[in-house]
Amino acid sequence: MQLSKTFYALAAVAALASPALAADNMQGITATTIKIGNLGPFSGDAAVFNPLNFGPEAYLRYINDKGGIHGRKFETVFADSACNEAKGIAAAKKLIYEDKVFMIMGNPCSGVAMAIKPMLEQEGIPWMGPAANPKLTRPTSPAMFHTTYTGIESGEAMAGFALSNPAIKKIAIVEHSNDWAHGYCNPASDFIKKNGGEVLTRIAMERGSTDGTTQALQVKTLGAQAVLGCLYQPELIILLRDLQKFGVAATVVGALGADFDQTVQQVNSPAAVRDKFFQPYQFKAKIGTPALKEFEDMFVKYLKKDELPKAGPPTNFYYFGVPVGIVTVEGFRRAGPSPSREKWIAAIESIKDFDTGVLADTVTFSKDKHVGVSRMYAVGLDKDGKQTVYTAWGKPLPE
Amino acid sequence: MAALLELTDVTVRFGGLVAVDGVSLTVSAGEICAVIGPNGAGKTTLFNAVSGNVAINGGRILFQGEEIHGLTPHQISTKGVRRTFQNGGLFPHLTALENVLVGLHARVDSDILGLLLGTSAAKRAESAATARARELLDLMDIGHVADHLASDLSGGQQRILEIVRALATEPPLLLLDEPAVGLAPHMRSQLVAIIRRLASERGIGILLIEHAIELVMSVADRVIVLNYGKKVADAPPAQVRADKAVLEAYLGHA
Amino acid sequence: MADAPKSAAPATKAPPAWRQRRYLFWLIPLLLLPLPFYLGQYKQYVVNLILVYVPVGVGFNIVVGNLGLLAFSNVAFFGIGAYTSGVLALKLGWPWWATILPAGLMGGLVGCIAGVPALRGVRLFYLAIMTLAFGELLRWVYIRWVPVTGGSFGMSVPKASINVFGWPLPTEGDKFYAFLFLAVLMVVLTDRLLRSRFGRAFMAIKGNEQAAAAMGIPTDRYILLAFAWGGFVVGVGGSMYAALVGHVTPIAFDLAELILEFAVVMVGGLGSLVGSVLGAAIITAAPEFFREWPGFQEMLFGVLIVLVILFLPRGVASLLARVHPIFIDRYYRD
Amino acid sequence: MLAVLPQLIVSGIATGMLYALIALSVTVGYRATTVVNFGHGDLVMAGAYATFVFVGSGLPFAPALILALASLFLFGVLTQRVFMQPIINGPHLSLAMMALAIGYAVRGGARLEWGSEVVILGRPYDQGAFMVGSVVLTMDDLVISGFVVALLLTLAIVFHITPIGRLIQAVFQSQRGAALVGLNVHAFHGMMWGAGAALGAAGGVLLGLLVPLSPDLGVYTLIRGFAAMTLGGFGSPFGAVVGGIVLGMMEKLLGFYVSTVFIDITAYLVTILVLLIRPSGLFGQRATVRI
Repeated sequence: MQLSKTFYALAAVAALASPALAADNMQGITATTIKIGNLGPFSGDAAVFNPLNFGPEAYLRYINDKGGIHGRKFETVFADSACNEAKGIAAAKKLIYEDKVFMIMGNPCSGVAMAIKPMLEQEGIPWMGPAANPKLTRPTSPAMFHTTYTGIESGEAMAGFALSNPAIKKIAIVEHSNDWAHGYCNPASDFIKKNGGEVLTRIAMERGSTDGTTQALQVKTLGAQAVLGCLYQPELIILLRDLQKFGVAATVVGALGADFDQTVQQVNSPAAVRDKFFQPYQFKAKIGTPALKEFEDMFVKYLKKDELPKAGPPTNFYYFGVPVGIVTVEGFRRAGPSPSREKWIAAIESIKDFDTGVLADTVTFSKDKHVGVSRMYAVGLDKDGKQTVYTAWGKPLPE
Repeated sequence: MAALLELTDVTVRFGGLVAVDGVSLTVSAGEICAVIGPNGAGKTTLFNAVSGNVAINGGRILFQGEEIHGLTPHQISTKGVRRTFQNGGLFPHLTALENVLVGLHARVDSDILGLLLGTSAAKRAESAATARARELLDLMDIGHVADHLASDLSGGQQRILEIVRALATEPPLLLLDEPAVGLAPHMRSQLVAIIRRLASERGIGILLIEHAIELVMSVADRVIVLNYGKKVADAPPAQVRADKAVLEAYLGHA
Repeated sequence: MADAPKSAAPATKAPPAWRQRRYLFWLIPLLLLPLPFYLGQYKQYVVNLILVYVPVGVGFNIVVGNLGLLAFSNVAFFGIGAYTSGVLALKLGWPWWATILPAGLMGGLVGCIAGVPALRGVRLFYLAIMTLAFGELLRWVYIRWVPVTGGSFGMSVPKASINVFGWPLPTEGDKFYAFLFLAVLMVVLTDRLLRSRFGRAFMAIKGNEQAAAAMGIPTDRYILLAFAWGGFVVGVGGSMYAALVGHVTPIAFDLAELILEFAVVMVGGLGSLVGSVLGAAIITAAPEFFREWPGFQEMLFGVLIVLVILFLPRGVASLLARVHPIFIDRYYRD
Repeated sequence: MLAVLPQLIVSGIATGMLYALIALSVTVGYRATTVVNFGHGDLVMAGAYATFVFVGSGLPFAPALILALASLFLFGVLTQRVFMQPIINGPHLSLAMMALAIGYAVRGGARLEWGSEVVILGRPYDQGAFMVGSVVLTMDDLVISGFVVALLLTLAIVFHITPIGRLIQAVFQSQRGAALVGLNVHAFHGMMWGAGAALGAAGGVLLGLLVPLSPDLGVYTLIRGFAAMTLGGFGSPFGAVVGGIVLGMMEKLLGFYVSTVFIDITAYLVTILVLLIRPSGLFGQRATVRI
């Protein structure tokens, strides 16, 4: 008994180690299924970002409902990273070595993503995800892909939109002291300096703040014409409210950590946001317009009740997550009836100018470019309070 | 004969309250000296002053001719002044043996590096200490409870254990704070015998606080009476017993 | 002195013979040796993580269990250990094995600093809040001292640096042997310390500080020693964490981590070395069993601790003690 | 730079009032039981969510608030009786852990329900702002400060004038003494723990006026509350309020004139400095315990 156990264990190790190198790797693929790992913060204080994981899941279920790809249906294994490196590694190892998934759909927490990167590279596990940390795909890692904007694209879009107003030169940055915020605001700061703007100051505003008086008064005293806020939604709301309170007229550009609609609604003061508060915009049209309606319907139809918001329509995080599913599926479509990791990666790298139907930019990958998108719009309320998507300052996107 | 312990004009104040007021006294080797007085007379404060738990505001305390006031309790203890506590100073969560081993602490010369490396010298020091502790317990006839928790011992055993622990390093001076509290009569007489034995056989100077007046009269060579922090008498028991003023001051309250 | 003890606790009645057989504990690491041949990378990783938390629990227990002080600074020792290893490996190019001792020493140093308020008579909740503040301040330093710590992004420990005398540890199975050695070493050393006059001094201070001083124990020095040794052991755990996770970030040492480390000590058994090891195993492995219901994890975790405190106040170790007296720690009782 | 000083002070007071309320609510439980509730932050959070739930069920704000406070009071009483009382004589670590664990479970529950979205409580009044000289005041500032001042006055009356207050003093000074005067100490502990929870919940609701709700709502504020208690003197209700206000002002001044990176650690610096320099705080009796 004991002996045979050892034998199987050794055999399994051997099976994993040697032949995999020779032939194409088909781990996670059966005649009828494709196993996908979905890694995200389902517990802990970053759980607020888990719609990023449900977006792609909705798309996979939609595809399954339509019969799957080349006769195979997707089978998702969720794993909780809790946004904690030690737990995230355990989760990823379970997906790779126990569940033997084909690939992993990414974890929005960049610390965890960085911690699992060496393992993914070693095993050659494909990864596709929405994590903001640009280091995941720069320099290019053979099997890792960003279908969505990293901190660099988003941060530059924030700065770029502010500078597209010729009147704006002096910019203040208000940010959390965490990797997420620095992931956006560091590239933003570099972009401003390179493009003729001036970064007046970088002001800290920590999570759990209940008041933004100090920050607002510093912005006011320094005479900033624009403020980049690399802040989560609660603190962004406080900053907007307090800037308004002290009559600071500066334009505010928020990072992608907040939901635009909710932020506007929760600031609850038109004067604080109209023609004043903007955010980089990842999508080709306004959420809620017919152009994106099919996605909203998809989320509502295919996600379970506890995977959707308690109240209201799906937030932009669902839309931001869904391209990960779309491009992954496109990879399988192109990889043909007998997919392998190698074929899938080649298929993804063959994607050029692919319209996801949701993102502002089309997706283009190549052998040495694993970030699929770059162009972003900006969203804001115009003078009349109408939500508008802009391509640049004062230039609304034609509807 | 040079005094073992010598207090000169010792004063302790707590805010406005003078707890010990210019007390002078001496204890010689082999002498049993009892401090009595009504509640709040400053007996325990006097003890705390000697053992370093309370700072004195005036006077001096000499032990073997050396000033000890101003030293920390552990330094005074290391010099050879050991004490027991009124409300039981045992470590209830340690066994009787471990309690005595703590008493022996300063005598165990195992260094930390030796212990961590498990050198035989360190091991020997530890096991020698353990053997010594068992011996001490046996000597006082409580060896059979060596591996029981202190909190599981009877009241009498706890009192004796505390004395064994205090005596582990063979100090020249022992301070006993109400050793007979809560003891059954037959235990009291055993206690008296032990105290006498310590003084006569080993020449230990003993300063004790006690409320049980019969015990004091039967064991003490000399009785010191405190009242409102002041010394009102310092004489052999018989003489104190006869002193009308003492009886008024003290027994009236007792 | 013939009167019998008031109540004879069965534990203390046991003849000391079983204590002579404590070498049987060596069977545990020996039996674990073939583990890498049976476990896959995932399970082996979880086992390694348990081994990281063994010193973390052992070190923490010295201060809160044996010395009995309410100090919340453990996560500071853990963090400084991890950062010391990370910085030495990344910035100075040291191999990991050479960073273990410095990590422990830094942990010990930080332990001494965290112990200073206790010397000034700060106790109970005051000490708890103060040490909590200390740990958070240190975390603030990790975030702010960007050139050294990498700031909020943290730092990646170079994979090549994770070796022992040049012998690389590429798989979880390889790390396991290094970790098992370190965990066992920390347990054995702490066991020796606690069984000596030093350990007895800690327990005497816990029981009655004044009486301990009256026995000639310099209490201040021993309080510092407990913090320093606790910090050292936890610092070594931090170094192991750096090698295992490979990525050291400030958020890994936040209040949630502190609660986790508390749980290791409480669930295992306050003041029990056996308990620290058990607690590390239970608290680290339990979430893996609840993977299917991630949202429930926090709630279950809270409920688990509540139940343990209510029904097993001396932790899971007290259950084992009922099985065989060999598991009774001689260090602590209520 | 000095032109904004009055504004910083006024805003500091307004922020400090919130810290003061949290500190006060911990103090109430501490005075009665001599145990600090380390899980208090989660009760603060629970109060805000409870109000949110009752408002969501269609109740007007005021009754919803009262129901929420009553629920938290009951929860406090129950947890004290069922979980804290049985171990009240155990090691302090167990007490601290028990409170933490209860809070952790509550937080887990909230996360399960609302973890993946941001919800707001909303104000039951208009979000107005007034100019007083060069200083901007908002309705939020007035509501929060008014509530805390009213509460402090009520507590002052309860503590110093009513018989209950004398009981609280008695129990605070000596548990055994309180039992001797015929007080059901257990029931009393439960009630006061509940009162602390309800006050904490009120703090949560006031927080909820300012910021969106999240399961971690109370955690950040609790640390500030502890710092305020330490600064003002542990166990002193008046000290808790003064400590809260001073802390609020220090955060603003340090943040504006030195660097905003210090706002987050002002509370920690204050805690450490106070305990090292003047452990009894501004108004406390004693902060050190020598056994």
